Amino acid sequence: MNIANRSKDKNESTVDRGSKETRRLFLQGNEAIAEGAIAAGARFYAGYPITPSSEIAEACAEKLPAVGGVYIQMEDELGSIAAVIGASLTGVKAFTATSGPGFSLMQENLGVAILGEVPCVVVNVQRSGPSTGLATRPAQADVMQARWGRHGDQHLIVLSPATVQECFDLTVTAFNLAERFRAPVILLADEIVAHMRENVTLPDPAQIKIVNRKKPACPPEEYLPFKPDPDGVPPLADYGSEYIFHVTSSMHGERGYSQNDPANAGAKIKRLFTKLDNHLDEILLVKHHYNPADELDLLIVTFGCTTRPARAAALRTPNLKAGVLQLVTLWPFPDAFIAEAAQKARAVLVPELNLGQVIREVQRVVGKEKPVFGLHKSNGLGFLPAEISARIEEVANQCLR
Amino acid sequence: MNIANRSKDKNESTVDRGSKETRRLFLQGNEAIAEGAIAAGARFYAGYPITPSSEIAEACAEKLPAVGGVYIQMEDELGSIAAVIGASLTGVKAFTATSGPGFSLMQENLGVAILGEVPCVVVNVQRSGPSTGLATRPAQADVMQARWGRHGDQHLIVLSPATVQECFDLTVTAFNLAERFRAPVILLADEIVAHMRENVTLPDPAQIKIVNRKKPACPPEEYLPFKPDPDGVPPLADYGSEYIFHVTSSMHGERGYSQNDPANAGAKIKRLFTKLDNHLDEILLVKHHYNPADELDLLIVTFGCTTRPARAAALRTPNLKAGVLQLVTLWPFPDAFIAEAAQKARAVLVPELNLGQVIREVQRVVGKEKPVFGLHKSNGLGFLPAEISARIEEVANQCLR
Amino acid sequence: MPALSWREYLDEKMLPHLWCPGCGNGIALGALTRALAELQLPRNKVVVVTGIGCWGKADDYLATSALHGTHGRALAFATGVKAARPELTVIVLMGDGDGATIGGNHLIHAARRNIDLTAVVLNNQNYGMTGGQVSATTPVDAVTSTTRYGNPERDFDLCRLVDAAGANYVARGTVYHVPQLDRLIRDGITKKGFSFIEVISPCPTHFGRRNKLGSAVEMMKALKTRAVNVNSPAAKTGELPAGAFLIGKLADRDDPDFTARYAAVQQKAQAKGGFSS
Amino acid sequence: MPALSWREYLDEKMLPHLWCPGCGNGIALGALTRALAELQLPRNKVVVVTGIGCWGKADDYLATSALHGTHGRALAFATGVKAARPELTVIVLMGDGDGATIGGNHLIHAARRNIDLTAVVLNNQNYGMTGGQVSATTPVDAVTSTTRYGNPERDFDLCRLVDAAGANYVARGTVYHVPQLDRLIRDGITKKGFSFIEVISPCPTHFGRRNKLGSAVEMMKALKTRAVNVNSPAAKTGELPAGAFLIGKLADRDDPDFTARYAAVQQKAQAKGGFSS
Amino acid sequence: MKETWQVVLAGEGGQGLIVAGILLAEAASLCEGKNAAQTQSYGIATRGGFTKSEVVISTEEIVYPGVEEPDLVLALTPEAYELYARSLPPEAVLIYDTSLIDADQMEKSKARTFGFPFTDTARELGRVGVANLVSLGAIVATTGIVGAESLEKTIRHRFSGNAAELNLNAYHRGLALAGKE
Amino acid sequence: MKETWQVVLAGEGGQGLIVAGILLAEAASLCEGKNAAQTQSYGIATRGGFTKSEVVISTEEIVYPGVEEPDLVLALTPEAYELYARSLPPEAVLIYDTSLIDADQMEKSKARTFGFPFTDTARELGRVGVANLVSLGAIVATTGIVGAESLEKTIRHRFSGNAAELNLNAYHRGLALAGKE
Amino acid sequence: MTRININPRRCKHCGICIAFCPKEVFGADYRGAPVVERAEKCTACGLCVMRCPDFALEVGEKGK
Amino acid sequence: MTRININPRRCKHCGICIAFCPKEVFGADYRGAPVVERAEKCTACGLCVMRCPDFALEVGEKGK
Ligand SMILES: Cc1ncc(C[n+]2csc(CCOP(=O)(O)OP(=O)(O)O)c2C)c(N)n1
Ligand SMILES: Cc1ncc(C[n+]2csc(CCOP(=O)(O)OP(=O)(O)O)c2C)c(N)n1
Ligand code: SF4
Ligand code: SF4
Ligand code: SF4
Ligand code: SF4
Ligand code: SF4
Ligand code: SF4
Ligand SMILES: [Mg+2]
Ligand SMILES: [Mg+2]
Repeated sequence: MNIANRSKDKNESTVDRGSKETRRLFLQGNEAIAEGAIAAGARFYAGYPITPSSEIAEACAEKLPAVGGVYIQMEDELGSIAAVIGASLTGVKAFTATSGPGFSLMQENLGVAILGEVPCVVVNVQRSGPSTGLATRPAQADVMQARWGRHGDQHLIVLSPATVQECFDLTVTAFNLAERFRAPVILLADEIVAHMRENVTLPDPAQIKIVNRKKPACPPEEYLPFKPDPDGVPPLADYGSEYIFHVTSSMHGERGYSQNDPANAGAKIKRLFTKLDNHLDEILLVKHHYNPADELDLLIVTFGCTTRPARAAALRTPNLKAGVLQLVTLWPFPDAFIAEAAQKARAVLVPELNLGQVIREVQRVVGKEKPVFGLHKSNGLGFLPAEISARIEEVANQCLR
Repeated sequence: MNIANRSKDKNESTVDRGSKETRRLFLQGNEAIAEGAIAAGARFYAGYPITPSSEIAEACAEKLPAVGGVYIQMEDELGSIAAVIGASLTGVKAFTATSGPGFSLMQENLGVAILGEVPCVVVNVQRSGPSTGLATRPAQADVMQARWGRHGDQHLIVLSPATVQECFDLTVTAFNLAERFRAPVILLADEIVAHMRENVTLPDPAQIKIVNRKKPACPPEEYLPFKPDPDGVPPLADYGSEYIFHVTSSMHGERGYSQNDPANAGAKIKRLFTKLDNHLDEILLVKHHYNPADELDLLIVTFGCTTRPARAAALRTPNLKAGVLQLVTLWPFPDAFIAEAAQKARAVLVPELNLGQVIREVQRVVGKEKPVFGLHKSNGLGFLPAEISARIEEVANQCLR
Repeated sequence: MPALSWREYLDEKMLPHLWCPGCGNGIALGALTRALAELQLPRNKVVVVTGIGCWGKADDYLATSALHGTHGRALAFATGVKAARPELTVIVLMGDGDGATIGGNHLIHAARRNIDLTAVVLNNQNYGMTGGQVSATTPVDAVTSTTRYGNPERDFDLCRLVDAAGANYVARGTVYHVPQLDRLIRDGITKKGFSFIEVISPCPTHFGRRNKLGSAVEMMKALKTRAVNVNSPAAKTGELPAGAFLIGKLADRDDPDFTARYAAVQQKAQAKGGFSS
Repeated sequence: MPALSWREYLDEKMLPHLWCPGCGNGIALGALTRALAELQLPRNKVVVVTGIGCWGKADDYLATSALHGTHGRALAFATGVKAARPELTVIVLMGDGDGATIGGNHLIHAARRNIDLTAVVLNNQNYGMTGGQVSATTPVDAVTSTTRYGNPERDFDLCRLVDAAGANYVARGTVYHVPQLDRLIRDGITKKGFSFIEVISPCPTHFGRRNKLGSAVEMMKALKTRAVNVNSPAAKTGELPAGAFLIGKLADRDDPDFTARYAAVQQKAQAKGGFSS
Repeated sequence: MKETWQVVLAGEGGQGLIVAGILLAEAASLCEGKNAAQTQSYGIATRGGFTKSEVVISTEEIVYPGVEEPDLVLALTPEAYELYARSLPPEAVLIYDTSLIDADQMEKSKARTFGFPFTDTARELGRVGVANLVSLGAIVATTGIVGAESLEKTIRHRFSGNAAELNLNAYHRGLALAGKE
Repeated sequence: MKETWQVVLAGEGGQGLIVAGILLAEAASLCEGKNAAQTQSYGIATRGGFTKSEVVISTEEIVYPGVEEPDLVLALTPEAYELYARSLPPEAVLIYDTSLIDADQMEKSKARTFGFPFTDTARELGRVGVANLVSLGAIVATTGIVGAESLEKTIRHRFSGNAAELNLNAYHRGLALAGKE
Repeated sequence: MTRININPRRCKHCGICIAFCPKEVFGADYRGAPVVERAEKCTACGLCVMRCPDFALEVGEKGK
Repeated sequence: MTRININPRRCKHCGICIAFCPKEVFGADYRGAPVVERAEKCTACGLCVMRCPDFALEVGEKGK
């Protein structure tokens, strides 16, 4: 047993990418995530089943060993993310998938990945809470948790798919960003997109852009696993390679041994932020489902499963120019994109399957110059276009006519 | 063995309140929290030790059995909060204390307390993260986590003490609010206030306002444990009393049995919010460390350990009128108080021992009309007054002169 | 008060239940209610604490008080109930995933603590509720939705584990051997200290189907042939045939339970004289 | 390559370490490095995974690769390292709180999974790092900072527990019996499958002081008198005197480990022929 | 040909409606190059109860993947029939199982309504469980929503051995029921 | 009398500086009705190293509970001495342990400086560990920061039996060293 | 003769009562549902009641 | 005669080497720190090195 085709040269993938042509498939969102992960080079999955993410585990259990990878079902989610971190440090791209309750359990160890700068991907297929709640129903109520769920200062990247195609594409992106920034990346899906089936196009594997973590080039004695390159990201060696190194959940210096010096700690924690915030151009993804040059009556800010009913509704506003701005990257929050789009709009509407999360951020960004309206729903059902249309109508009556 | 003096009549405490006079003591913050809990009627503590909160456990291990209560050290924090919930449902006031890593582990089951509407108190003595971080050092970086740390839509109350006296007082308040609203309450302390020692005045126990949960008055067959009174809060019986009832982490109807109906779910989740938001007058506590009628040059918004160096700095701004608004209640966020205070100020400064949490909320509330400045520090050290003075000086130069 | 029949411990208006045809959960639930009825425990003095899973749904059908916690944590919730109010009878219903996989730590610690709970772990060798994934009680090489090529891990001998952790009472039964199961649960409830009853039960929908074990009836028959009573001559010889397992009481001790020991702590503390700040 | 001395597995520039005078941790660390040296394992092929606690700080003094995880989760981190890269030697250092209290679930599952890790649990009967609170290995009635009136809970027999959970190798040593401890660790490392070594060790600062066990020297003497070698005639008779415990190899089996079994899974999957969507 | 189809397959758990929806969508998307989306929802009660599988098929981009106004409904239980019969417009198609639904007892639908004995036919084939495939045959024959060969190919691709045989058989019986073949 | 005292007790782990700080603060707050705050910090290195205990005593509200500009420093190690000697203003008081610190080797402080053999005195008493109590005596005698009886009462309250005896003894030796008693 | 009640709203046709009644009291209908065919042989042992996973059976218990 | 080195920067005066050297090679100074008093009796058994918790001892190991 071994992880096949470990990449040997830095930044270059030698993973066997399977068939050599574009494939058109009809897949469930969860299956597309598993396919995306394997296409991105993931060869390790540790997880614990939970509805509505279990199909990702099941697909990995079937497919990973076939490509020389490993599927391991851990005793719980605390252990799943821990095993993913351990595996990633051996140089293998590793991930896990879960849903709300499991995601809550992963918070502590997500902090290890952040502080230890361990690339990995965590898929959270959101379901309806709070607590066990309506376990088979959709929601989008873990947006704030994804960003703030763990103790201490930390920062991370969160992406959110709205179509099965995006499930595949963004999983690849998630791995690429994780490797690029030596950081965990959350793919924040939801029950709707995860259980929906659609036709997807899997690109010729040779055409898929794959990013691999930077490996050290220095002699082993000189390697400092937490000394950043000018881009803020330190190269990461593999356990078992000629490089010997320490990773710790405690505050540490560049050598990776624990260290209490405040100046070091302050600089380290700040770098965890700046290594992302200085590269927002590589991280922030939005989709304008309208011509961004246009002036709008109403800007509708969406993400994940809210996007498509909102787009359908926007297309049905004859007396009103409404445009949907889909936040693909949820965190770091795409302040600039929203500010710019809001500038060109008379009002903003944020529909979300929760009682108010992204709207708080939009309000922060937009300020009080433009009215920001919400449409919040938290009863275990998704939005119908008609519900969004009705809210658009209300907003229009209130301030656009 | 039994929990002594279980309160028998609703809303009336028959707990033996010990000595009958005001006592002046010199206590550590953590000790004051334990004293406050016992004074509030807490008779059950389940926890798992962690720096810098362990003294609370140690005090409870010593004192609770002496007053007929129970201290149990659980195998982990997941179990600690679970045991607290189980104990509370027998009618005993119960609590736990922890710090960052343990608080992260409690997130999943905090959701049970929220959805199951189980009164209890969780003390989180913040320390410097992320992850294990600088385990013995102060920070204030769990503010957002306290509100958003768990999956699904949920809402809860968070209080934050700045003095040892407040450690005592707010612990009592935390229990009172928990009982009043049948909800978990977080006491968000920090290493500085928890390990600091000061003289405190413990009021004559007979003078301490004690709130006990509403008990049902109806015949046992008619009891619906999740049917709210007009104030949004359903009465709660004790396990073992003549009332038989179910509590579940799944979505449920008024009977407490699991239920999937969207209308029910929507109403229930919304009520979890409104039962707090409709009573902000009882929940929101702030302290104006200036005359609130005054116009200010600079409003300094603080909480917890930032308050005192900020107050010291504010007193030293001869050419500038600066006032400190201390947020005692952090969640629900005291929007109205801040908006009102900001109205009367030319600029706002938010110093916090993190890289930017409360400031986001202040920005949301204040909008862009008034400039909002931050002072963020995350290196394991607290603020000195001089650091805050220096920032005031910068702000003054930038926009107040 | 007239005697309560076992059906009065059921909330019959919630029936039919959601379990699949032939699922052993309903049989185990019946055994529990008969044990309660035999002891004539007042329904308001019984708190049933459940985890998350098919078996964990049992509280929906019970007319006692109940607490349906989170996956794996039922014993910890129950520990709080019992420690705070020792006069209650606290019964904890958990699946094998719930009670022994994610919840294994609470299981061994409850046994070590010897807290007076009665844990009934329904072992159907997989995760029923989430679609039949592998569990810590799935035998090696068995097929589940996450072990398509056969399980590379071995299963726990749960009774041995809980015995090693210190429980006062450890027993195994099956949903085929119902009269015995009733008794095993009843005795577990009466026993002071931690009682553990493992109930071997078929999940025809997932584990049965994927491992080609036939219908529910077939799976019940297999329980009949595989189980060996611990008091039988075959059991005494030591070596059991492949696939066989022991049923009956496997450990029975009388160590003081947590309640008793904590009472002593309270006594000492009170003797020392209350507040000391 | 010249042979590595045991001191070369230490990062000597990190010394003196932070452990208290007379703490057994340093002795156990020495034993580990001597075991590594005896096996002449290349330092870059060894990953030491530690938990949080005094003993969990051991990685700070080691010149191998290391991963210092969170409290209680070391075995889970280690499982990821080993499952992804089976050719590495993965050694897991945990305190009794870390490894058996909060981390008990990973312990029993690692044993059940029989994954080829070597766990060295240093049992000092309390939580050293946080100030001497009660642990799952604190004996009943012992005094700690959270059991002022005596511990109302019993301690685990960790070796028995891990044996019942299925580990291939289970051993107990003490920091007094160092030459034996070196060997026990060495054999654990060589053994395929899950190896568990419990090291009984004094925490004079907390456990010793609170229980009036005297100085570190006193506590070492107690180890000498209380430990009974499993191969000694006294051990064979069965009943041990009060306070005595067995040292030596307590279980030694050769079940296939997770690596071997998962290799078979990969083979089957590859035979079935890769992608099937 | 219709640009967009919004299809609801409604009945109860265990009738194979999800698989039917997937087959239909796969036939459209993989064999005919259209866009297709399949979604499902279970009843609001946990146990048993109403289940539906929704399929949208379009030559255009599918913006909203759920069904808003169905133009084809398959009803396999009286509840499902009742739920849709009333609301369907005249140009929509309603296909139902005469083995389980006594349409005379029900409100008449404005939609073009076709009844076939799906379950009885499946029972004849020896497995009640293939009523879903029989229905698919009838749907294809009645509406031409996808080509008959497309669906046949899809079935062959998804099943193998005995299951393929049985399902194809059922499918052909369905086609025949509705007059194709 | 001074309204506010900012006191630093500095040295290394194990010297009992935290307890000394608490005793001083308790004497002020519980016996003399003043406000007092005690805080501590450990060295930036995990092991051993610098420790300090800070006490603020005031007749007014203590706004900031830490020491900003100490007016009384106890130094029990050369490092602690060096850290403060330089920066203290002339009106401040610096008290140090001549058993451990060779002040002649160090920079001279502008503050009013007093050296006493705390550790040697403690050793004479049979326990090096009570140097902290000896220092407290000297501090009280030198500065009058709290009344000598207040601190004595505090010691009696906090310790009992042999420990009380030993600590009181040490405290009195400290008072004597600095000329009181 | 013992009264044996089968609650059809609860019975899920699992066949357990049919297979394990020591007296073979039950037969099956075409759906596999139990039918009391030999009520006279019933000894009221109660095993079918105990083994029915769906609480669908009652055997001469009424009023007991 | 075996060379026995005590590293004073590391030694924490725990007394273990003194108590358990089978040949009683060590004595203690006033602080409890070990002092090599009977080096000639040392058999280089290494026990003190192995039992020193602080890696403060070396016994004739240099260059080995
Ligand atoms: C923290 C968490 N992880 C995962 C789940 C999903 N989940 C629900 S039930 C279950 C397993 C059920 O298996 P078992 O405990 O054996 O009970 P059964 O359904 O077989 O009776 C899982 C994994 C969850 N609810 N919470
Ligand atoms: C989740 C979590 N809970 C609690 C702690 C605090 N903590 C750190 S070490 C420790 C216990 C240490 O005891 P043990 O594992 O026995 O190691 P020792 O210090 O005795 O070597 C605890 C409770 C933590 N770091 N993380
Ligand atoms: S899935 Fe299995 S365990 Fe769950 S109800 Fe069905 S048969 Fe029973
Ligand atoms: S506290 Fe105990 S375990 Fe920790 S270093 Fe000190 S003696 Fe060792
Ligand atoms: S055992 Fe019960 S559910 Fe099964 S067939 Fe008989 S009556 Fe029906
Ligand atoms: S009571 Fe016994 S004999 Fe009668 S039908 Fe049931 S199982 Fe058969
Ligand atoms: S090597 Fe052996 S004999 Fe020599 S000093 Fe050390 S313990 Fe004593
Ligand atoms: S054993 Fe080591 S630390 Fe202890 S006294 Fe001897 S040399 Fe010093
Ligand atoms: Mg199960
Ligand atoms: Mg320990």
